[in-house]
Amino acid sequence: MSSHTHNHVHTIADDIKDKTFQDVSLCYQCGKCSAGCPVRYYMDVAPNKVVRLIQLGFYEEALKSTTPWLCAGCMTCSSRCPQEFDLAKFMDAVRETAIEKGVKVKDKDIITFHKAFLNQIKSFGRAYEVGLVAEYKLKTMHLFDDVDSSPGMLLKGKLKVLPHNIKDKESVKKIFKKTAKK
Amino acid sequence: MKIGVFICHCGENIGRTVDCPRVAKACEWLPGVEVSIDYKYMCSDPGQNMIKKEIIDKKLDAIVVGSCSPHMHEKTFRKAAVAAGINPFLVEITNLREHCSWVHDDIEAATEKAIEMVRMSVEKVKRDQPLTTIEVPVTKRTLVIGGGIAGIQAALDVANAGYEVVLVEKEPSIGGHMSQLSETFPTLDCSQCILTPRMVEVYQHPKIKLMTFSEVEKVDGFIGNFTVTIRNKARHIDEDKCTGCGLCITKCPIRKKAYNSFEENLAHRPAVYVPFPQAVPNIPVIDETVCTHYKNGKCGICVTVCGREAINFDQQDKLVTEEVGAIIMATGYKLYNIDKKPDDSIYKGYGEYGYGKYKDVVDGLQFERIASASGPTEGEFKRPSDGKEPKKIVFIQCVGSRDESKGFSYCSKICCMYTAKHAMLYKHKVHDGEAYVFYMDIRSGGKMYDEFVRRAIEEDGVKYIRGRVSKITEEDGKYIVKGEDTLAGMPITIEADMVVLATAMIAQPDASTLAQTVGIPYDKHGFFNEAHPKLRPIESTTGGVFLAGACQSPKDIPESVAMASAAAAKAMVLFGSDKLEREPVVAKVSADLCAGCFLCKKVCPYGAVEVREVKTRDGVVIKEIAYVNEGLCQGCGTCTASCPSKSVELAGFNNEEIFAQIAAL
Amino acid sequence: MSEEKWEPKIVAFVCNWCTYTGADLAGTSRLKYPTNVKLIRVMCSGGIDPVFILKAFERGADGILVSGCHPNDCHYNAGNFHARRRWEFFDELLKFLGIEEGRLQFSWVSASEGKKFVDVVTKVTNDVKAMGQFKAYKDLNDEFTAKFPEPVLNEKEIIMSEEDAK
Amino acid sequence: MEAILKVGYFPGCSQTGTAREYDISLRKVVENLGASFDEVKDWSCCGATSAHVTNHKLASALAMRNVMLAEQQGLDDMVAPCAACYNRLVSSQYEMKKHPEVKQEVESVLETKFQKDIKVMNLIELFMKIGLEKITENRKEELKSLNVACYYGCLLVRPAEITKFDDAEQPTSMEKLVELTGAKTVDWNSKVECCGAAHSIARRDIVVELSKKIIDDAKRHGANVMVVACPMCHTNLDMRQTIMKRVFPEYKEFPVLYLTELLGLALGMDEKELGIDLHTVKFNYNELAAEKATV
Ligand SMILES: Cc1cc2nc3c(=O)[nH]c(=O)nc-3n(C[C@H](O)[C@H](O)[C@H](O)COP(=O)(O)OP(=O)(O)OC[C@H]3O[C@@H](n4cnc5c(N)ncnc54)[C@H](O)[C@@H]3O)c2cc1C
Ligand SMILES: Cc1cc2nc3c(=O)[nH]c(=O)nc-3n(C[C@H](O)[C@H](O)[C@H](O)COP(=O)(O)OP(=O)(O)OC[C@H]3O[C@@H](n4cnc5c(N)ncnc54)[C@H](O)[C@@H]3O)c2cc1C
Ligand code: SF4
Ligand code: SF4
Ligand code: SF4
Ligand code: SF4
Ligand code: SF4
Ligand code: SF4
Ligand code: SF4
Ligand code: SF4
Repeated sequence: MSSHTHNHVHTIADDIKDKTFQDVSLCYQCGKCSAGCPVRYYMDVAPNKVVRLIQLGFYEEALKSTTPWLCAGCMTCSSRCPQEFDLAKFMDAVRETAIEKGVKVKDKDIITFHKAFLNQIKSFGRAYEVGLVAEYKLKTMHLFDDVDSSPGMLLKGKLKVLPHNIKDKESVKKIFKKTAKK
Repeated sequence: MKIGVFICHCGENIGRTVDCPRVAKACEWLPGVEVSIDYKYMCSDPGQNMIKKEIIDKKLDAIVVGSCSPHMHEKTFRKAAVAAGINPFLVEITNLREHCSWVHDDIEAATEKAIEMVRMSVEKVKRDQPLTTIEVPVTKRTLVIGGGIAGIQAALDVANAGYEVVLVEKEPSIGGHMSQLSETFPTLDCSQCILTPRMVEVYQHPKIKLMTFSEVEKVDGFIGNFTVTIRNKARHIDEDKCTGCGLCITKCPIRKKAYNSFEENLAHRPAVYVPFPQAVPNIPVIDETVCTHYKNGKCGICVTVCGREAINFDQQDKLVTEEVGAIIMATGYKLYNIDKKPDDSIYKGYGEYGYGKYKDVVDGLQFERIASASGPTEGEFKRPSDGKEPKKIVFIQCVGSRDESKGFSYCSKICCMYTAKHAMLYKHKVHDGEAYVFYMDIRSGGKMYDEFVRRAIEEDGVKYIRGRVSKITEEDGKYIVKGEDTLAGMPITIEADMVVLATAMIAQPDASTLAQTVGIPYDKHGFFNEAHPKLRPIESTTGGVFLAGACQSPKDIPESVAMASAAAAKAMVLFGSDKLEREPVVAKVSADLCAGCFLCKKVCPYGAVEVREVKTRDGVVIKEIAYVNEGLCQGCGTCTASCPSKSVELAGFNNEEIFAQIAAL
Repeated sequence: MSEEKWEPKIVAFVCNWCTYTGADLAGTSRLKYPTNVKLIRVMCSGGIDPVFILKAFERGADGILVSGCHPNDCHYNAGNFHARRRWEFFDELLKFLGIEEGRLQFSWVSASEGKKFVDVVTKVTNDVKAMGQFKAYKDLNDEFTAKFPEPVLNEKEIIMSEEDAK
Repeated sequence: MEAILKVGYFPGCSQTGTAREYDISLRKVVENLGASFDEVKDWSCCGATSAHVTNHKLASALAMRNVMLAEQQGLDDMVAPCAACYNRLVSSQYEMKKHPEVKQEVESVLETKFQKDIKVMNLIELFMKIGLEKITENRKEELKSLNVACYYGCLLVRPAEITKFDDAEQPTSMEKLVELTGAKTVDWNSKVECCGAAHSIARRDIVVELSKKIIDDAKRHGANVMVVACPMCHTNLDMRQTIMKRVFPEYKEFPVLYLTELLGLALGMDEKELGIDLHTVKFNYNELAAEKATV
């Protein structure tokens, strides 16, 4: 799949390009992405700096940062980047790489949430909120965080006690299996 | 036909890898070759003399020289041939050095190749036709298109050398963008003060024919011999009668219907107007789109007040033709304006900066007008929305430039400088004001330029922040500017009273149309292309058309002026002789073969193919055929390849000559 | 000529302003490339007639290179634009005529791309070498000329082969 | 009678749970306007945030499974009322079109071959398809008392080259729709600001802050109601107001409606029918109108 010559080491930057077609060398570090990022203040490394770290080969620093996990995927950055670099997609790839490399993520709750969410889909084919919240809460031990909204929601029929099942659950499971990382 | 072959060793250069004596020997056997010899330095005097002697002694008809690239010494050997009495176009050069000895190591293979190369040349030279250089007369007049500082300078230089100039400007006055500027970097001298005398000089110059409010419609002809059709748009005012008293302007009741484009729409103008007080010529124009007379036939106040009976509502556009020998393009630039939405624009525009929604977010030229003593605020810094003095201004650089997604990929080159100037001018007037500049890089190459930027930072306390702005929003009359300081690695939010966007210089919107009219190439952005980026930056690839100023790429005033003088000099080089000589590599149509399909006419990039009627003796047209105008043809041969009946051929590169080379393989 | 010593014959049609000059630069830079390619200079790639190509194949060329200025760089504004348009069509025709892809190659080499010229020439040589000799047209032509000897153009070919024999 | 317009429908997970009222009102409004839905059978989750933030291939395949089903069902288009689903679906389609290798991969995972180019529509495009004049024709109520802040959120309009339906920075299509109900719209700054939906559960602190900023901006610009076109946005902007009230004692509740609910009101349905009573923040048009009249 790689188009690089044999004497070229396949770097994480190349891998990101393979995954998402985003070439980090496009970025000229103007910072416009970071300036417009809604969650910039919560991140430990500014989004443009994550690109910079990858450009320079400081992969560990980039993969360890909370930035990719806090990125909300809103694409504000991507749509404003003067160089048409899709930073949101790049962040996806950084996260994916971090998981692949088994990097310890500082903001564990977010990854736990995503895992819980995907587990629901894997099992039922659709998101099942009660199960999702339950699994997430058990894993993170934030047991009473959402008390202010959940019971009401159950009453209003907004959270269902039973999961939504789709018929062909197997086909969804298959997708998970086929796309699973080795 | 007797052919002589001369193989040069170039000292060791060819001789080391090509066995020159063997090549010469092998070529002796080629049919038609009378003599084949090798020599150490063919281009040296003894070498040339040897060639001449052989030509005369052996009565040669044509020669082949196996030496360096024809780009090197073709001229030398042609001259020698002419001196010995043969036509210069019966000389073929085989490039044994650049294309053989220097690029190969293997003596055997290189020698083999050299022999084949010479053989190809011999076959070609056998079919070469004697050609005579084409002579064309020169009209010693120059057309300058565009009356900005570049056009003004070029016109004055040519006129001062004693040649006539026709200067065509599409606006009612000359002066271009420089007349809009307040003060100019890096010296901060008043733009109008240095420009106005030049404008007047143009107006008064006996050798300059000035046509304002005019546009070039058509250009026919070729280098030395252009015929230009110019449209003089109707001003509705008789230029000969008007004294420029301005009474009509002051009395016109229509005052707010039209924006004043000279003031970058920061002010209004009446229906009858001159663009600005120092306009040259100082003759007004009536704007039909807003004048009451053109709506309902009423008003006519201007007619009443004009003591000179100069107003003429019925005046029509006039087409005039001028003969010139050279054309100088000086049509300048346009500024990228952000009040453009994607659907009505070639570029995407800045929605995040509001698409010009906010009144106090202005572009570079608007700020020039605000800073200008003759501008709408008389040089006081007042913001457009409420006329209050801004206490905090944010400048944003690289807007529309270095931004492929919103505008253009190139660096507009002058905006770093003008932003520093703007910030400085502001700080000089508003001492308690704050100025912030968001920049990506500071590009200030030029004499005293970087010092100028440093002065803004060190002496005037302008705060430079490295990073781009992501978004501007308005809140209670303040503009919230959100940017990033990439050096500190911090987001920065500034509540500004005014924002100035350093928008890019872009090509005039009609530049490509004009380029097609004149027949010169332009780049993908619409700037005119030079013939060679380094060695012929002033010339276009079309003979006799030269470039000056910002129409070629973003430029500041000194560069525009330098280029203008250079273009003037180039035009005068043409005028140095009465006749022009051209290589006779031109296409020619065989009248017998031509089927009159005119495919050639369609593909010719120079419009050199014309339609000719073939008549019987008594004047009956029997067919139409193609005819190549030698003056226009640049010898590209595109027509020859497209002709289905092979009836048009390029002299010096005709099919037979090329087939012969192929056959000699 | 014995089989193992076979070297491909390749003709390159190059424009005067860009590729020819680029080849000059390869020379002044003393870069090296195989000797198989012989250049025929034309003023513009727009002036290269498809018939030239067919003729060259007929005359025993094993491969052909056509090279001119970069699309926006044409000395003649638009000449190479026409060239490209023509080639798109011609590519189809070649396929139809049974000339394999790769025997005819196109490239853009500017006056400053000496290195690129070398790369292009080397590539075309290697490609054609790998494809082997191109006989179809030559055979056809030989057969044809045996029946209908061509008057002008063939004369020296006969002489050449006599010379070869020597 | 003219033929009933049939449109493919991909509800998305939220529509069956947290955004039940969105589903209810959407179906009612569409029916009222003379169109009907053909629901994609056995649809599954589009993968939304979690899949595409962690596994690229999985994300594309999950999304495209639904497009595949729609194709097999013979649909030409389908509406995805959730902005996140919509974005996932069109982005996956775009990527497959742009990069043949992605197409190949997805096809091999799903064991199918995509033949058709199914048009995935967002809510606004749906109404454009049904015909804006239908809304004017069937309008029963002029919602004159409303000053609406139209909230697009981030995923509806971005990236513009993929969604291709409105300006990414200064969109106006929702305003045009809303104005058909007789309501006024306000010009405000946060139309396309992100509410942080992806972090709705794991980082509520972020979501609450971002959502509050958006609501504050709407209030500042004179809006008395906000209209959204995405269940995720609604969850954050409506439900999280409980926390806002708790954390900021001064905080005043602000009603957030689905675009479909607003249209429903204009078409003469009542709050209960449309499921507006399921919201965290109460909303009653007549009460609001009366209140406004007294001010
Ligand atoms: C905000 C700003 C500040 C600047 N400040 C400085 C500074 O301080 N110092 C400095 O050195 N430079 C400065 N510049 C740059 C300066 O404006 C240009 O270098 C200079 O004006 C270029 O001159 P020109 O004659 O090439 O083009 P222009 O000034 O654009 O003149 C072109 C003329 O051609 C006319 N024209 C256009 N098309 C046609 C047509 N088809 N037919 C006939 N006529 C036509 C136009 O009407 C115009 O009169 C500044 C530029 C900007 C935008
Ligand atoms: C490292 C480097 C890389 C560059 N790369 C590029 C590039 O890629 N592209 C580009 O466009 N430009 C490049 N340049 C710039 C380029 O070299 C200059 O623009 C150009 O050479 C200037 O030409 P000139 O004729 O003005 O000066 P020079 O080349 O300096 O020529 C001046 C001549 O005058 C002679 N001379 C000096 N004093 C006297 C005297 N008193 N009497 C008689 N003769 C005298 C000198 O011997 C010399 O021959 C580069 C420059 C440098 C330093
Ligand atoms: S906006 Fe684009 S170019 Fe600028 S720093 Fe961010 S990713 Fe890089
Ligand atoms: S996509 Fe992520 S990085 Fe980009 S602006 Fe949104 S939250 Fe920030
Ligand atoms: S003619 Fe050319 S090749 Fe011969 S000596 Fe002169 S420079 Fe060298
Ligand atoms: S038209 Fe008449 S009134 Fe107007 S400026 Fe000329 S002379 Fe004066
Ligand atoms: S006729 Fe037209 S130009 Fe003259 S004064 Fe009236 S409005 Fe002005
Ligand atoms: S001159 Fe400066 S402001 Fe203008 S485009 Fe270049 S770097 Fe940007
Ligand atoms: S293409 Fe050939 S036949 Fe057709 S008009 Fe031109 S010269 Fe005549
Ligand atoms: S050779 Fe070129 S310039 Fe001359 S007539 Fe033919 S196409 Fe035109």
